[in-house]
Amino acid sequence: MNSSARPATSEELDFLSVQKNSQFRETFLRLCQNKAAVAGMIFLVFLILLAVFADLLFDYQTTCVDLNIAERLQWPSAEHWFGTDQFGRDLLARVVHGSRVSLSIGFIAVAFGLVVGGILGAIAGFFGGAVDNVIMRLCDVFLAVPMMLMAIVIVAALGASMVNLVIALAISCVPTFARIVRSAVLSVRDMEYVEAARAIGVKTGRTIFRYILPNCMGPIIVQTTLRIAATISNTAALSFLGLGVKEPQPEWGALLSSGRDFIRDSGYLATIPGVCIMLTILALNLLGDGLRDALDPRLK
Amino acid sequence: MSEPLLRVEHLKKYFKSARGMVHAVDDVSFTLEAGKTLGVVGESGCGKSTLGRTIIRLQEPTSGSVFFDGKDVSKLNRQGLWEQRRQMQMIFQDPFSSLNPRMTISQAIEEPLALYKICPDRTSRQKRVAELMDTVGLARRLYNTYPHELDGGRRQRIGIARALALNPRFIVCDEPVSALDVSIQAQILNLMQDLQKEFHLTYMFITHDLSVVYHISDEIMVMYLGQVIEKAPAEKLFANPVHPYTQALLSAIPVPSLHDRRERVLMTGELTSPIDPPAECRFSNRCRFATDHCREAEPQLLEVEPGHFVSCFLCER
Amino acid sequence: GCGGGSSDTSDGGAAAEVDTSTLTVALTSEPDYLSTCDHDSLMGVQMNLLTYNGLMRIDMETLEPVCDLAESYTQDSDTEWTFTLKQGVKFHNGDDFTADDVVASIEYAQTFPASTTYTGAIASVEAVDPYTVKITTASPTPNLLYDLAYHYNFILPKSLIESGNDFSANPVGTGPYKLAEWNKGNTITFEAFDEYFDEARKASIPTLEFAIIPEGSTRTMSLESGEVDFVYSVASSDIERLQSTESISVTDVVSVENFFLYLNCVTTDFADENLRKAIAYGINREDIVAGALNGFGTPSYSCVSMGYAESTDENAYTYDPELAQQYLDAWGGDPSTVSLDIICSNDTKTAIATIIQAELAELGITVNIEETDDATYQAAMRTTDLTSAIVSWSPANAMTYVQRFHSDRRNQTPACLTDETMDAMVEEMNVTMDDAARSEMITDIIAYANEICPFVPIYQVNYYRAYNSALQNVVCSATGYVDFCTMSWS
Amino acid sequence: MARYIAKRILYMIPVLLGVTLLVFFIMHLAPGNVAGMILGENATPEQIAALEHEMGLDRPLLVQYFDYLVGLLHGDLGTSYTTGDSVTNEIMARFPYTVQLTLVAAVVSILLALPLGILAAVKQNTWVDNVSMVVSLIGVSMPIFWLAVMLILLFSLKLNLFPVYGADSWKSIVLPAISLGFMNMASIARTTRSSMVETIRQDYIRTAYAKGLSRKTIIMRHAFRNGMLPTITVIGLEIGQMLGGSVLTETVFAWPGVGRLMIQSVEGRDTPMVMGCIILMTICFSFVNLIVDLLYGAVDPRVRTMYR
Amino acid sequence: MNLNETPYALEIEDLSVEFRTRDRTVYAVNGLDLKIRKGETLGLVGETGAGKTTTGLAILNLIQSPPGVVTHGSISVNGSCVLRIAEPEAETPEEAPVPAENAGTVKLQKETPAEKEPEKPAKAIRRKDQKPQIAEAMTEKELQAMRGKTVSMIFQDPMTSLNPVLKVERQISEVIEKHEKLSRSEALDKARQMLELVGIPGERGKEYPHQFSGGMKQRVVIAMALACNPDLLIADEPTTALDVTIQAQVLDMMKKLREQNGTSMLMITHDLGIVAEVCDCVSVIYAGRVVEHGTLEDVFDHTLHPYTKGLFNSLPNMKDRKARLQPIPGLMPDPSRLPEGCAFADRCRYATDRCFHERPEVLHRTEEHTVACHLYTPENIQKGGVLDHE
Ligand SMILES: Nc1ncnc2c1ncn2[C@@H]1O[C@H](COP(=O)(O)OP(=O)(O)OP(=O)(O)O)[C@@H](O)[C@H]1O
Ligand SMILES: Nc1ncnc2c1ncn2[C@@H]1O[C@H](COP(=O)(O)OP(=O)(O)OP(=O)(O)O)[C@@H](O)[C@H]1O
Ligand SMILES: [Mg+2]
Ligand SMILES: [Mg+2]
Repeated sequence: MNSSARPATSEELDFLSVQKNSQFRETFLRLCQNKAAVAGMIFLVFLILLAVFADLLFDYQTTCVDLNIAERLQWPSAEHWFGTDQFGRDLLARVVHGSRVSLSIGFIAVAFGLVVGGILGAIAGFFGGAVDNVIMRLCDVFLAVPMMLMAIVIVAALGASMVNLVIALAISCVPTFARIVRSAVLSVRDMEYVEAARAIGVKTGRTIFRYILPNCMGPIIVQTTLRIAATISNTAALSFLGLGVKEPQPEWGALLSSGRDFIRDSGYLATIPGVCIMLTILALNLLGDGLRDALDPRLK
Repeated sequence: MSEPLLRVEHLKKYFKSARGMVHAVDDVSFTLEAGKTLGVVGESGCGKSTLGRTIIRLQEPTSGSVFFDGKDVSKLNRQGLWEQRRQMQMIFQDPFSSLNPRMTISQAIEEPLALYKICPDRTSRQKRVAELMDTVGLARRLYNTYPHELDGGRRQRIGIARALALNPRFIVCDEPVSALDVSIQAQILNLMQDLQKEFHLTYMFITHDLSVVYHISDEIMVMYLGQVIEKAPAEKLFANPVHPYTQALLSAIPVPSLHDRRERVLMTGELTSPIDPPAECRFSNRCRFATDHCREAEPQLLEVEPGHFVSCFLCER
Repeated sequence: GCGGGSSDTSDGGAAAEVDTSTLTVALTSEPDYLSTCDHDSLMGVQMNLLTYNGLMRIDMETLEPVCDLAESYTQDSDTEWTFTLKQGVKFHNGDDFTADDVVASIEYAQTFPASTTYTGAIASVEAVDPYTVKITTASPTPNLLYDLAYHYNFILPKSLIESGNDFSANPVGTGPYKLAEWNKGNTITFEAFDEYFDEARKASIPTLEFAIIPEGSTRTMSLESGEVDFVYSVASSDIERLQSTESISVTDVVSVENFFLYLNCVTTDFADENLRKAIAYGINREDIVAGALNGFGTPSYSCVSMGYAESTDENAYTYDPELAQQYLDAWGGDPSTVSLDIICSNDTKTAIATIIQAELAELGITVNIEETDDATYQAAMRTTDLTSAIVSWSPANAMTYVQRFHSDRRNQTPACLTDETMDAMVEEMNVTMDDAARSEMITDIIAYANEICPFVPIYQVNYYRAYNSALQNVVCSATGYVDFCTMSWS
Repeated sequence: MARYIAKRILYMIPVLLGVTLLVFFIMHLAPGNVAGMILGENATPEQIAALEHEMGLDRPLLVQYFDYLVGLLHGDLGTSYTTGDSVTNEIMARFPYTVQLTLVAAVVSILLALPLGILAAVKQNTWVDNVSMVVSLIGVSMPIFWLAVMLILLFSLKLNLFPVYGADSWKSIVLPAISLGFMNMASIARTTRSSMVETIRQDYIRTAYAKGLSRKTIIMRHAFRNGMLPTITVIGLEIGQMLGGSVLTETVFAWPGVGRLMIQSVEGRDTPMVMGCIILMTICFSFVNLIVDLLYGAVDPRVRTMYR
Repeated sequence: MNLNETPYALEIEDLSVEFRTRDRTVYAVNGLDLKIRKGETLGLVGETGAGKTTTGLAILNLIQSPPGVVTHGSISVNGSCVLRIAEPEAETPEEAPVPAENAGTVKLQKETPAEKEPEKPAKAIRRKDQKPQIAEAMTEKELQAMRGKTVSMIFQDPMTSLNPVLKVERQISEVIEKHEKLSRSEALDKARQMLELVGIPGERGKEYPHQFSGGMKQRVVIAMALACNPDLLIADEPTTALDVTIQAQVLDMMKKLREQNGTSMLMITHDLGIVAEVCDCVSVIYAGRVVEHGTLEDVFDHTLHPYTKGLFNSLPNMKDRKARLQPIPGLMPDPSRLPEGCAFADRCRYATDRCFHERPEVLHRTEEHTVACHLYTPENIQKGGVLDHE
């Protein structure tokens, strides 16, 4: 304090090189101790890689769109690992490309729901009062309708397409996220460090983004993973009802529901996408559970 | 007497609640000289924290005014308040919840420096942070650690360093040591006293630990249900408590010694609800000396002898 | 109860003994109405056939009109017809059937705008005596007998018409079955009408129950488990297995319902005949049938379904990529600028479009598939905004079919092709009362239609009805109906 | 308490209004010509216009909405576009089936889930825990309709135990209820487990042990009710899920409920019917939530006293 | 074993408890000895994390396991053994030096020369196994019979130690019902009497915990703990969560009740003031080990251990406001990485090399007053004056 303002020597600032041991890293390490969660994570990473590099593995046009009626409905074999569908397309290729569609529907819809719902929830939670009331009553309206029904109505109104599906699913995510973020914000809002931030003159926006939201991430991250799972499964359900994505886009739910016609004689057609959906949801759930445990300070 | 650093006048802070108005701070007035420490004691829920927060306007007062250095803080606009915050800081009770778990120590201390553009560039900021860490006795190797890796004493030091970063003149200390073990508590108390001397700080020291408040304060203010019931220099108060509540409070301190034991004045009952209290002496239902008069009107805070203020009908008469 | 008491059949399959007093039929969707004039849906008509009769009926095998409530008829002039009615016919409510009922019913039907096509030609109906009716048409109407066999003109009891009966909830007619219970969304149960007038067509199975099972695989499985005796519409993916199941029979009827690619011939490139033909030749219908229909359909090359007496494949198209290329060249445009947006209103249509998409890609034409629901599709059909759609049509007779080529249909499908020669041919046919001459004219019209290619035929639907092998006399018409009256248990 | 219930029911009114508004306008976003669809392809534009006028479709949307609301207040949900019947009648014919299915599914899933969850929590980190959690994870991840078809194949065709479709005997409801309830059972079990695990760690459980109570008493008397609180909330949400999921189950099993009616009406663009279904489901869901709240109050005295 | 012959309500010998989590092992209690005479109150004083609560829980055999493991030691209540665990490596613990690989978990050697060994010598069952051996333990049934009846415990936080969904009287009555074999209604009556006893109107027993204030809750907890007249009451910081005035009321009441019933008590606290007020003896615990033990007078007026001294010096001086506090520098060592020698060494002004390498043994000043510190030898301990008193 009493030292004069001479330039700092490198030695004096030596402490800067001490490595940060962030909580995220710690959480991650703790997560890694949970075998199930790691399995889920590996599977998801694998899937995401598949989705990203799908084009390198299978050419979309020739394997997923072009028909090959001569080879229709072939059981899995060395040539077609997952068999072929009723149009003679390789199911493996379609499943691989489908992972891209399904995952992006899940991720985009949830991301949208998270951003919009998160902002609404953060606003409601942070400011409280009338704003909170209006936002929450709106959420009540959306939540009063069972999510699936809401999605059906929206897709039905907008027409079945991937974009509309994403919109419908995203909209049905918004109120849930708004609520979760709101309650997370409420639980953090009255923490002393938020008050401390105000005391040292931190402005509202920064308070929300630097002090409140990062500390609400726990329940939000967990909910996000579970929500993605729910969205993928809802996509499949909407596809089943004929409100899913369009042919020839190989969305898993669509694969599963078109495969259901053949479930008796070509069971693999429905089973393989079904198992893919199941595994993905399972992996997301495992990861979500693992995250919940890893983020729980009591289990430290 | 010259203008005191802090003058609080008829400060009120009410909260709306489902069952009525919570009179958390109800018509509090006092003054505080620069460089002094005012201790505030009282039972849990009597409005100590609210008073502290309202003074530095972390909460908007319901009515009343706070003059800091002659300036009415309660009338400042946003920008003015923001400027004013450099002068008035706060140290919080819970060292475990008063630090953002996602910010390293250096980030936490650097935050006010950056916000108020106190240091022109990063390096000088880092240097200043390191200096502050030295000042409060934090080893520099902790520069990049996160609060959860540290014990309560160290965390409280971070809170102090953060408050000091802006070179304030007045600090509200809301129970800064009550979550700490005695040995650590003593370290922090010493530190705070040293800092007070070094930087000529003025403290408002909130606590419910009477031995601590006696040790650190020049003046002590006893609160009960949102009101000040007694205020006097520390020695005077401990030597001659006037208000029955103060008497009971002081006698309740467990003394860690086998010899000079006090006579216990046991109080019955507990703090009543601060929701829409009736116009009577708020302590009357627990008071040994309460008369009908006490239940009919509210006593005023009167100066019974120089510097010793009491709010009780017993001494009014 | 219903379900054919199958829950008690322990050792599975349709092989188990059946409850011969009941016939349980699995339907895909529920009819919206059991009344005659409120709908024009296949399921509704199928139900109407159970509870009502018209003066005429269409014979399910020949598709020709034959007398039903009429004993006989005479054509007095180009526009005047006299019908002698059967006597001793009773309605379900006990009323006797007389000429007054005929008059009341037809006049009742005429109050419904949707029935215009079938009642519009009738200028007047008079009861000459209790069992004689005289019908006068505004212009020569060779179609009258067909129209009278159409459900709009089914006969209802006059007393109930006048009392404002809800014929959907209480379908009282003269039909072989009467409604026992309509459990909305679940089952519709009919009971045989003992006093049915036509001994030959009197129902032999006392109870007829329709179960609404929307899921194809569930329908099939319920037939296999024996809960259902008759599946009205079999999911194509299950046909093969059912065919090979011993206790289950599958009838396969090539229907007159044909699916075609409707093209906007007014505002798009498809106004050019060559381009349309290029597409007509560029589509491999065998592939479509195999891929989209699991092989259960019949490729269609002529603009009017084969199966009518007048049908012809003159000038019909084939799958011929070279020819397609030639027509494309003849058109002269750049195929990559053509974008063919096909509106598909259900999964089958989407599957068809998917294959068309793949095949037209070889001609360099891009196909986009637009999946919509029915309402959007119908709305699009009424505009010239659409490029194309997959459409199906199944008129009861060829004459009705070819009338479609006349330009007066433009007010319903404004984007359809209009051709003066065609208009003249159709107008001439419309007033030709001589059956043989008219037939010939119809054949000519079909051949001409194939030449100008107003749309691209794709396939004719095969109706697959699967049922317990113990059922006899299963008659399924090419127009989609099943004759439940003649069925019996062996 | 009565006041609280009344307040809750009153509160449902604005929510329902919001729902009607929302659904009404979403449905009217949809393109397509309702009158044209009703009249079929042979109708002339004049006929369509006439019908539109008759149905009031040519008026401004807000006017239509208010008309609808007025009708709604009189218990009149309008007339179905496709069947011409009163929507109220149509829905009410199917409603008991949906209630039956959802109730049975809910009861079965709760009865299975609670013991499963509690057992897993009590035997935390043993094989019992692992097995029950694997089962419930599978349950959560299995698409409803896939499970449904599999169930039919196994129980109806192979084993011939239950009918494939319909809603006639008690046997009919078994498979639909399983397929509908399984997923929900799984998530209820998971919630129960985690809340029980949490409860077991609480101080008052330790206090109870220190009192010398047996493990069984502690689980049943102390942990159970506290552990139930989050579960009750989840059960409410899950019943909402089931109402939504019934669309699928009812379609697969040809169960004549509201869910199927709704999807049918969505396809047929039968706006009044869709609105009716949604409103009914929403009311049901709201009532479920009300019951959940009351139950919550019954279990948790803190909530109870708050509303006294 | 012969019950009730021993003069002690509680005897803990050489208790070691570890918490083994995945990434580290916390040595919470390391060779702790405690004895409470019947009818006496022992204060257990120490900093946060010193192992006070763990010790209390160990007496009831309620340490959460996993992660908690009692690795060594014996506990008996009224002479009946709750738990006795033998360390396999130590053949003859009386002589065996601390094994090197065991440095982290250093076990104190036994030195209780003044007291008689319990009838069953600890070495009776000793194996060369790797795992700690349970030599003797109460069955679950016996434990249940003991908990709440012979020994009861008041937990640190009254706010969370009551079940929020059960009526207060029910929570008290269940312990009575369990141990006194009374019917439900009789037990409820008795529960209401207990409430009256701690100064709460009996009819408020029908209420739920959240309707009570903190002080009242703590009283309920006390009523619950005293309901069956336990021989030993473990009070784990019973007043930390309360205001001073309420604390005074509660302590006062506890004192009265204890005197009435002749209950022995283990008073866990970190407040020396409370100790001075309530206790007969004090044990000062540091890093899981008793560093000084004695009567109040011994410890307050003849302070031996530098840590105890430090604690007193840290407290604000009520006589001299201006006197500067003399805090103990530094922090308690990380309980998962305890040093080899004296755990207090690095905070100790007097520490020598020896302190860092060798664990001090327990020395007696008087029969009662013991200390574990290298400053003392049998000679200088009697003289005193080793610590410079200001
Ligand atoms: N934000 C708020 N909203 C409503 N009531 C509040 C709020 N903050 C404080 N109160 C109420 O105001 C009263 C005084 O609270 P305050 O926190 O100032 O007391 P305190 O003396 O600091 O107590 P403690 O010693 O427990 O910290 C309490 O009754 C409290 O419930
Ligand atoms: N369940 C547990 N898992 C892991 N470590 C534990 C557990 N319980 C206690 N510990 C550790 O054991 C050590 C002693 O804890 P204990 O609770 O006995 O301390 P204490 O003296 O009661 O402290 P306080 O004064 O804070 O109550 C601490 O370091 C603590 O972190
Ligand atoms: Mg406070
Ligand atoms: Mg403790």
